[in-house]
Amino acid sequence: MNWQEHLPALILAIPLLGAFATPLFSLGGKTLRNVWMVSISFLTLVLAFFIWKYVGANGVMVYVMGAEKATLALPSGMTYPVRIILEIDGMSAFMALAGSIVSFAGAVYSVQFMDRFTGMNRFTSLYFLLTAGMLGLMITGDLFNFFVFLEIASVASFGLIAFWRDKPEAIEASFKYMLISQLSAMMVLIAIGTLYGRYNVLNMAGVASMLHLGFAEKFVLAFLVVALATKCGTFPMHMWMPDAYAEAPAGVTCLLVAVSQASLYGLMRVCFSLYGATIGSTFIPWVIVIFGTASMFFGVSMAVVQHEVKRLMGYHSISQVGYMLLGLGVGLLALGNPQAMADYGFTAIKGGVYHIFNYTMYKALLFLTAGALYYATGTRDLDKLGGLARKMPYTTFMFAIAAAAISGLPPFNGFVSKLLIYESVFAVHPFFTVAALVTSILTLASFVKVFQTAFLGPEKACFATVKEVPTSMIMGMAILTLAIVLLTLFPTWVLSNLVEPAAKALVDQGGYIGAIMGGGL
Amino acid sequence: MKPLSVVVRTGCDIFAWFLIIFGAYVIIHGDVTPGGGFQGGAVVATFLALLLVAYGWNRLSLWLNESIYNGMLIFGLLCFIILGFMGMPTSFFYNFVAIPAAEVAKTGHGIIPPSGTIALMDIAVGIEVTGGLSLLLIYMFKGIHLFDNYEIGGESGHDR
Amino acid sequence: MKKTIFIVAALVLGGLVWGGLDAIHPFGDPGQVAMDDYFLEHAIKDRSSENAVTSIVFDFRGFDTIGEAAVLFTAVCSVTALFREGGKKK
Amino acid sequence: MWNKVFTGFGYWDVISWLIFFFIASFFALWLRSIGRRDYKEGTEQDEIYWSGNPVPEDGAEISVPASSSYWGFRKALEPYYKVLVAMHSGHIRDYVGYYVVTAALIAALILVV
Amino acid sequence: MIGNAPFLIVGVLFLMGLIAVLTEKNLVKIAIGVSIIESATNMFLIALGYRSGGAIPVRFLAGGEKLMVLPTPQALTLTAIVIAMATTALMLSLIMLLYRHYGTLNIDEIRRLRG
Repeated sequence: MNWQEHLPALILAIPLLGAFATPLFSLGGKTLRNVWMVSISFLTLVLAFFIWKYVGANGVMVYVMGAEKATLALPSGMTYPVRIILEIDGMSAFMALAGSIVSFAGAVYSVQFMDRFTGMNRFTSLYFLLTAGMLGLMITGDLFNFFVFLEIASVASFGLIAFWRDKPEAIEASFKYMLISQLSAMMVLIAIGTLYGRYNVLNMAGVASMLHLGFAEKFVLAFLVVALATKCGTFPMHMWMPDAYAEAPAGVTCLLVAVSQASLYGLMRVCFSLYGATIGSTFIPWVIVIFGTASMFFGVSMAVVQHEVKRLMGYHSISQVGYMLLGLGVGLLALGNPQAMADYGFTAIKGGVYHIFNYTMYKALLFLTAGALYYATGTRDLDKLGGLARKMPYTTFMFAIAAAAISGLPPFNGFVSKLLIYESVFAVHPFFTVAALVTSILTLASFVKVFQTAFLGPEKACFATVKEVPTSMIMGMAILTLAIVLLTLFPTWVLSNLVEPAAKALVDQGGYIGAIMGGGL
Repeated sequence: MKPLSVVVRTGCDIFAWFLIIFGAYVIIHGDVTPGGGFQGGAVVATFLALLLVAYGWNRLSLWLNESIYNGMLIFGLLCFIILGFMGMPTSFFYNFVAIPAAEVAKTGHGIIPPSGTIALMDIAVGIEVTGGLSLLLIYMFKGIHLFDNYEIGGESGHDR
Repeated sequence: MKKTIFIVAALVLGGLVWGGLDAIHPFGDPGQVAMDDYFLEHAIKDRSSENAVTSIVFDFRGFDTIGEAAVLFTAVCSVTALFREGGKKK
Repeated sequence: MWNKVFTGFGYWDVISWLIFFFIASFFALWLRSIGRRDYKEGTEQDEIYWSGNPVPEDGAEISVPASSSYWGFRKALEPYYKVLVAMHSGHIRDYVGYYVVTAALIAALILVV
Repeated sequence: MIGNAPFLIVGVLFLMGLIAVLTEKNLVKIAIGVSIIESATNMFLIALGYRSGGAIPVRFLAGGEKLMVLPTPQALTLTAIVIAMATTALMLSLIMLLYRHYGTLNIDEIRRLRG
């Protein structure tokens, strides 16, 4: 029996166990609880790393919950799977790695950031549940299980956004997110129920192997795309995003970034693996491209006029998600056409996938630095901040790196993925590239504004006593800074070892189905 | 909230205990009869709901010990996930004590029910749901008057 | 004006939900039942569990149930965190 | 490990960028080193010149607030921003409404197109 | 047509919930609307699993009947009900706190986050 076979179950069970056992460890005092928090999230990171290595070496990983043998997908006499199956291909492993890095950094950061508040044992539980929900979304291969993890992630994020319950804005943001999120979750459930009614299978690969595009399937596709696009914050439905990101505690916002990427992953899984090439006969690829362009442009133009630092970054999240949707949508357009796929489609998908990793790292870091500003000064309003560069040198340094990366300044990693997207999207229509470039310029403009008003300028008398933030917060930020620097220095290695397997796995629908059903389509 | 009339209170006193018995029955026989951990747990949690309605929070809070419910919640959840882990050599959530129907007909079964982890997890979830729903009720009742004693603003961390 | 558009959209969406569900299969006559028949048969054969639904909830799809328990735990954690005692006394 | 990343039309090479920055910083330092030598710290050369007015003690009085930056940009695009800001009204019904409208539109059009 | 009435009722319930969310001003009524949508979804799942003439999927209660209704949708509904209950409890708690902060339940006045 190989212990590595059990990795998919362990990576979900460990954060859940961490969450359930947190109240026990809280009895032992503050230090024990903090050690528990950091060690469990570190363990999750290690497990995600092993999964990524295993998948890179051995291909798609399948884990059947509760079967006589952990890799036995089809019970005897059945032509399709009946149990819950976790299926990890390159894309899932890639996403899980990104998510668990962010989760670890956020946990380290939260140790001292949340030190001053009450109710921390509940916070720790909710943090693990959010991590577990995010990882579950990324690695599950079952439709209903996907819904359950979507709900775990959503409910945990409602609780965490409203954690500072003494601020009315936090409660309001949480309620708004909850309303939209519940509506979309119910639409996801209706869609899943419809697929179950049609094919009597709940496994994604099983459904994908039988799917033929009829009336019900089209309506399911529309529901799933709209609901999951809402959860990752695309333009006409993005309104919850700046509210929620701005009002959540910084360590949580950092994880929420990864959770919205999990929803994006779900969207891509539905489009690429569930529907595959049949999606070409509908207009959904164009919908995703238009969603991407619109959220890119309108998100950033709202961000330019903001004067609250976390809200500004929240609007930037929308515009960055637009880049990924644009890249992946162009990949979807080229999906049925091998010539177009080789010409520009695969590059676009690579760009989109690479941007997911880059975005998760630098956006999480930006939110952490914004949280550090809030921790040190007690305000998030850029009108009041100023002259902090000399007082908070580490924070300033890390903010500068993250801001340069998000604006795509060479030589930082943000530009590599943006370059891949620009050049491949150009083949579809030059307009998209122009929109993307304008977005990039406006991103730079608004981060120059943040840097100038918060860190540069004359030192203000009201911030005379401001000190650098405590060690654990700097450690949390340093983890992500290190990730950004490594991504910057080794783009080729990252592209060929991290991104390309993920992009290949995303495109390869036959491989995804074949790992469970055996013998491809 | 003022306590209700003495008739209602006496009725609730009597029926609340029967609800626990009924809920426990539903939980324990989850693998044989309709019902199971969630349904039974919800029925048991009605015990607290009835008492809360009849007596109101002020009377009830004098003898209510919420750490019992907290303990039930954690105990149930940990039992559940540890039962899942115990199937681990084979696979997570493997039903490692199940006895097939043919063998039960031949040799019978001991104290452990033949459905194995199904029955055990039923009980664990029943305990968890009882604790969880009761805690929800307690805290939402508490929340009504919580901010009479505490200021709604002024969490200790923000004032800097 | 805005409200009218929203209500019209809601009507369209409700109609589409009905239409989409109508296209699944006729009520009372599911076409493919292989998975459910497997559950009904093996619940009793392998685990001698009389109640097929419980055996699905806790065995065949047990992992969903831990997710469900986790959702309940999440809600309890959130509510207890929202109504925690703390902050300034009046 | 240090190869170029080919994008189909061009390529990305982090090493050439690093060399560029190295050379650029070398030039910057060189330019700085040939600057004037008569600068002394602690003398009047060190003081802030604020249009001849006395410099306030508190930096808050001379800093430009963030709301004022890009004022011209915002003024020029005022009609556009008016619509866009009006969309983010903070009203829950609007938010749900946009969601429902988008869902209805896509679900209706996917059956037609 | 009339045989498919359960699906029609699901559509109508879904619509009712949506209309409630979109037209009501009171937060509690909006929460009720969301609950109605959740009920519609649960009802849809249950309706999926019905087989004409099927018996309860518990062996000794079904008697000698061979045909049982599909058990999977019932299990899914059980999960969905618990999730819906958990989110409803959280939503009502948030409404309680909103009322404490804003002193009103009218959504026209609860809009501090805008722009």
